[in-house]
Amino acid sequence: MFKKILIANRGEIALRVINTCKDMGIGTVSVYSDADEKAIHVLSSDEAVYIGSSEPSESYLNIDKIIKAANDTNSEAIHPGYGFLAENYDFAQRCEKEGIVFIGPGSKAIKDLGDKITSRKIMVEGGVPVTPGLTSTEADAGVMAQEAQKVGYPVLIKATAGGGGKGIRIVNSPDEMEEACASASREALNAFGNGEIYLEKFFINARHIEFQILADTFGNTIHVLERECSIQRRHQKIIEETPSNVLTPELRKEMGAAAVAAAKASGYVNAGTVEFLLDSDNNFYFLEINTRLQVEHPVTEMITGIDLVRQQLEIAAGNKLSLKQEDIIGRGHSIECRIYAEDPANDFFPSPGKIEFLKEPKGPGIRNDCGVYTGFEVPVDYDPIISKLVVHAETREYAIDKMLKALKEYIILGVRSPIDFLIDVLESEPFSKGDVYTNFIETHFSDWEENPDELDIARIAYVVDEMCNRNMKTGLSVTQKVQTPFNTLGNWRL
Amino acid sequence: MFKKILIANRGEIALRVINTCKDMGIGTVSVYSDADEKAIHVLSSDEAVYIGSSEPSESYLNIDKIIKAANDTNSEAIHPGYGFLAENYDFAQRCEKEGIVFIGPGSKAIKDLGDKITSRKIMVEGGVPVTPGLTSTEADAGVMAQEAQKVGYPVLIKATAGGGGKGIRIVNSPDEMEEACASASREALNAFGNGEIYLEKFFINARHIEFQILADTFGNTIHVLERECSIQRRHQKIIEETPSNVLTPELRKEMGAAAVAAAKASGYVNAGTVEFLLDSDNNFYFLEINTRLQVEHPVTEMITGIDLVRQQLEIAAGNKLSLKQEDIIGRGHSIECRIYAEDPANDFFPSPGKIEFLKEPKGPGIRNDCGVYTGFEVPVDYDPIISKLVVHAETREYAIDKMLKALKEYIILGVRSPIDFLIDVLESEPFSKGDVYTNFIETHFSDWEENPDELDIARIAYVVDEMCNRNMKTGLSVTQKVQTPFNTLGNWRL
Amino acid sequence: MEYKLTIQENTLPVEIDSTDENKVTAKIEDREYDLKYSLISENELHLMVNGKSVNVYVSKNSSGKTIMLEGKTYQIEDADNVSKGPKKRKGVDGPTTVTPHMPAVVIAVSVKEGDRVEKGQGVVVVSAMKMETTLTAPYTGVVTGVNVAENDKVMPGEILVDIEEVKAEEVSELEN
Amino acid sequence: MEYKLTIQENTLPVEIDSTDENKVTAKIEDREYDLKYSLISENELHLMVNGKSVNVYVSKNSSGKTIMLEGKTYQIEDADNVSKGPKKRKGVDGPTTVTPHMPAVVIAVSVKEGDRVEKGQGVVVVSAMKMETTLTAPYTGVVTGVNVAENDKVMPGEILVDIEEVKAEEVSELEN
Repeated sequence: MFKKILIANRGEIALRVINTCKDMGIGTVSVYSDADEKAIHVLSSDEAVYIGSSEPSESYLNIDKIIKAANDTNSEAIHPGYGFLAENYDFAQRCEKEGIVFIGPGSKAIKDLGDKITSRKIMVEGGVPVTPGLTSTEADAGVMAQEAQKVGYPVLIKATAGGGGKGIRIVNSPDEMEEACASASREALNAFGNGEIYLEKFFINARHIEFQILADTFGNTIHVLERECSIQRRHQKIIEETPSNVLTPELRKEMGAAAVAAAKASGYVNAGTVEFLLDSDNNFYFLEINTRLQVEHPVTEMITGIDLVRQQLEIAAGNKLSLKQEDIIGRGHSIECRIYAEDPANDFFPSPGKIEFLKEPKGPGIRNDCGVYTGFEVPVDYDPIISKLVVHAETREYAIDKMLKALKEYIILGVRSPIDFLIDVLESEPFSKGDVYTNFIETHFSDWEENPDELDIARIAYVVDEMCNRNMKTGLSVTQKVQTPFNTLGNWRL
Repeated sequence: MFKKILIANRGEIALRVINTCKDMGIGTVSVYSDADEKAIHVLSSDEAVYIGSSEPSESYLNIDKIIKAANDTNSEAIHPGYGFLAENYDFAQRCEKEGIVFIGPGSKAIKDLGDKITSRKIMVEGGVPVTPGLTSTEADAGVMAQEAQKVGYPVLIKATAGGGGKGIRIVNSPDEMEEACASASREALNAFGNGEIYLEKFFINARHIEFQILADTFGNTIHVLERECSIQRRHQKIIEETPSNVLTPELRKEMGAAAVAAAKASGYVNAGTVEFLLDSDNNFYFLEINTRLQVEHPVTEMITGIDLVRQQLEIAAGNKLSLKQEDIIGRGHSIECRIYAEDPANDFFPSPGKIEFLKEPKGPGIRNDCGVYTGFEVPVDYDPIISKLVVHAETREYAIDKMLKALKEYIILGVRSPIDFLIDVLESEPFSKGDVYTNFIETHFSDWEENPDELDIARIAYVVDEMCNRNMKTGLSVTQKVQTPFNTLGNWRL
Repeated sequence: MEYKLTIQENTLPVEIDSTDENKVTAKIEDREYDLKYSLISENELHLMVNGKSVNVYVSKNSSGKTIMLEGKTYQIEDADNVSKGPKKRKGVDGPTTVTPHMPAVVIAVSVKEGDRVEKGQGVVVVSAMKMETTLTAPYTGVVTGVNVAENDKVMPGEILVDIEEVKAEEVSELEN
Repeated sequence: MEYKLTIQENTLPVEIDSTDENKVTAKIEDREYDLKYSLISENELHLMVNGKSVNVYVSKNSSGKTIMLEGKTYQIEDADNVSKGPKKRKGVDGPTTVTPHMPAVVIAVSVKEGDRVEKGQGVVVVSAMKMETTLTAPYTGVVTGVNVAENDKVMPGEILVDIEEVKAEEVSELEN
């Protein structure tokens, strides 16, 4: 096993990897930018290397600086987390050249699968069903419109690169096509450095169901059950769960087999996720393979008792997969809610700033992978994720109840969070009935508004706080000065 | 199911029960004494009733006041937690009289099993093997000495009442007998209001292995696997784990069957624990049945995925057990460490006081059932438990690693804690080899001492803190005044 | 004593009298409350309101206090302290100037000086935290100045594009 | 600047010089350290010591500071501040008076005035947090006063039993 690895990421996912490394006795090296000098991954790792200013291109996306940090600290391997360089094949290739183990699939698989056109071709050859649409990129909006007529509106304009809901637009009619192509392409260029786009059919009443896979270097490939990720806003998953309430054992077996086939067709190694669309008639279509650890991986860990990061490290170290398909047994039900610094009452607009107060929910069956702490400044420069709140219980119903309790006990002051929105979603009838589709939010919550209902208590609390804290606030205003202690030098005995 | 229940306890176990009630939508009523006005159970429940001064006899042990609180709040049932009135049959009987459901076994079972003599008789009749020794109480130390000669030294002098390591003395030779009987009897009288004692053989190289049982009112009784509780100091468990590394599937089956037999023989209903001694030849002897939820119940929950408090509530509500014996499957390994406010370098002497700073360990597979928070004053009047730190991982080895990581990340300032001691125990070779016996601490750690090794860093930190915090401290000294806000009245607009 | 507190532009008087240590009575309109309270930490209050336990979390900010209770967030202002100046908060009619909600980078500018713009028309696209937002014209008018270019870093309050409003009748004139 | 800091009765000088903002060099005896530090919260410091990351947790108390790092606890005193008066801390030879370590209740008193007691002999049993402890005679001698009875509440520092020490030779006399 590795003696020391570098984590080329930040915040909660860097901490997630560090946690398993600590369990395994593997040394950890963080990298950080100006904005992250006090970030949780810097505080939690054994070593930390400053790699530049806050712009991602100058730090977390800067391959040279990260490789240098790895070499300077004698790190044997690099874990990319998700986002940033996680699915950048140049980076994986560079690691291979430098003799540093990239904890993820080989650069070729990343390149093939990262390009949605190529991956669609590979799957077709591998006998995996794919969604109707183009199998080549297209720059001309006119041609896009023609193809849209063929497969029928609505359609999706999709960037061939990247993921995470960026560079994607729904197009319902020909007149929207030009602007959609332009902005999708621009967003993709900005996010992934590649503006190429293509078109595929958009299924309105479809579910997004993905399978976790694990593949070692000896050709052993298994799936670790499914995740239901239909609840999305702006094509960004916000609630994930497992098991899916619509998968029969048969369908699970069939889709699982397809997931393994997809992995093998692309020569996949390490942990990955095969995404499928499941339409209202239970036909499933391959969407893509995410060649990284997913944000939502914890729900799989909760029901299977498997540490997926440990599996990643074992595989990357060249060890044989210790798990067989028959060892994978789901128990109970798990749900994850993504807690971002964002304003649900204002189109989920990011709400960066200082965490004035943080109180995490606790208790049996509750896990909160949190990347911030009281006093930390959520940087404007990066994805505003605060934490992944995960619960596990005997049944879906119990899991929903536990998540509601956890959300109500989750206190975040200083930045806005979607907690009240998520509570309303989890309490809604369609969610409890399991009628979750990718258009769930648009259908049921497009006109959601804040609904504060304890106005009297809130006002009374304001006054009581005034009574209790006046002095305290004065006291604390003093502490503001303390950020740099040199105003106290006068007190020193020299 | 109940609409509302009262929890006749405090701190972490009251919170544990409240957590499941919230999951189940059951209203909760706390009771509290002067010392507990700001205790976590008061903050966490829907309602809270003040029941008197800090002496247990005036509050948590006062049956009349607790019954009144239950009636005044229309609580349908009472959960006693552990300790206090949990195994007091007068209380259970009183609940029965008042038409309040006691969440636990019937008063008769509590009475029979609470008296170790009676329970030994019941088990003998039920065909459950018991330890050699007296089957009647004895006041005369001389007679005790004679019996000791029969079974052979060392012997245990045990209070017939109570548990929790109180009223127990080891006697190695006749000359220790008189003093041991006197102090055991006195301690028992003080703790349980009953000074009766008896004698049984003490096994030096024995393991303490207990089985969790669940029994409903329809006569369905199952066991929920074992817990290894051998690591004890002063007859107080401090580390518990499951599964036990010495139980073969056959022995587990045999002891599990004996546990179920013991429960049936005593007409047991609800959750309970059958304690066995396992000697070095793998012979097992019935010790006692704890007629309550155990402090160490979480390790069982971690490997089985079952919420034992939910089971207690379902059974108490008269529902049929939904679990069958074949549904009970352990997965992975779980360890619990008890974190008390105590000084391991000073014979584990209690160290009450104000929690100046608390930082709980976090991360996948870590659960900390914690009864205190930063700023809370650990009362001198009650057992000084701070929390139960529990981990779960794929194997015992991984679980030990995870517990070590968790302990090192657990920060408690203001009171002394046994964290450094526990780290040394978990890192010791005999523990990692699983050579755990009830005399483990005496054998390997009787002469344990603090071993601070980062003296330079600590000293440097002292100075850096001085540099950073001088102003801050000034600021905070102000806040001391704030405990009562009335010194700020002058600022008010009247 | 009495406070005038505003939540979502609704101001109500709150009458509070301390009856005993850590006890107060409160009156809001005709609703009366008996409270016992304790300060748990600088940001945490525990209230017993008519026998029910409530945990409230408070933080101060420039415009008042943010309070969280039972999963919901309340922004409360002291009406006596609220500046009488023009509020910079988003009105229901949307922004009145072309300025980002938060520190951002300009991705694209779709207009140039002299262009006529319709109310709601996108004029600048900014990106913050890797998310794009389109800033729209607050009213129909003519662009009198473009103050930014692509990749510029911009701050809230900074006017990215100056637009001179054109009244309805003028619009019709323009069209003739 | 220089501090003299005591841990477990071992006092060492610590030389600290600030080289840059949030950077210092430290010298203890012949050992030198380069540090970068940041204040995470009132009680939390993050140090980078020769490139390694260390989290340190600090709280002030009457006799100095308690510091936790990597699971271990350090009680540190500033030697220049330590009162030169007689320390009331436990010495290695055990207590020098019959007094509880913490607030407690007297369970039993096993001696009366005039009794002769051996060093280490149990004289009072107290109970705190439901746990019994026996307080022993600090030295061989004669009981000159019993200041408590059963069920009395007692505090640390309170002398429960007065014992007049008897020197070895006197002991032998007594025995003859």
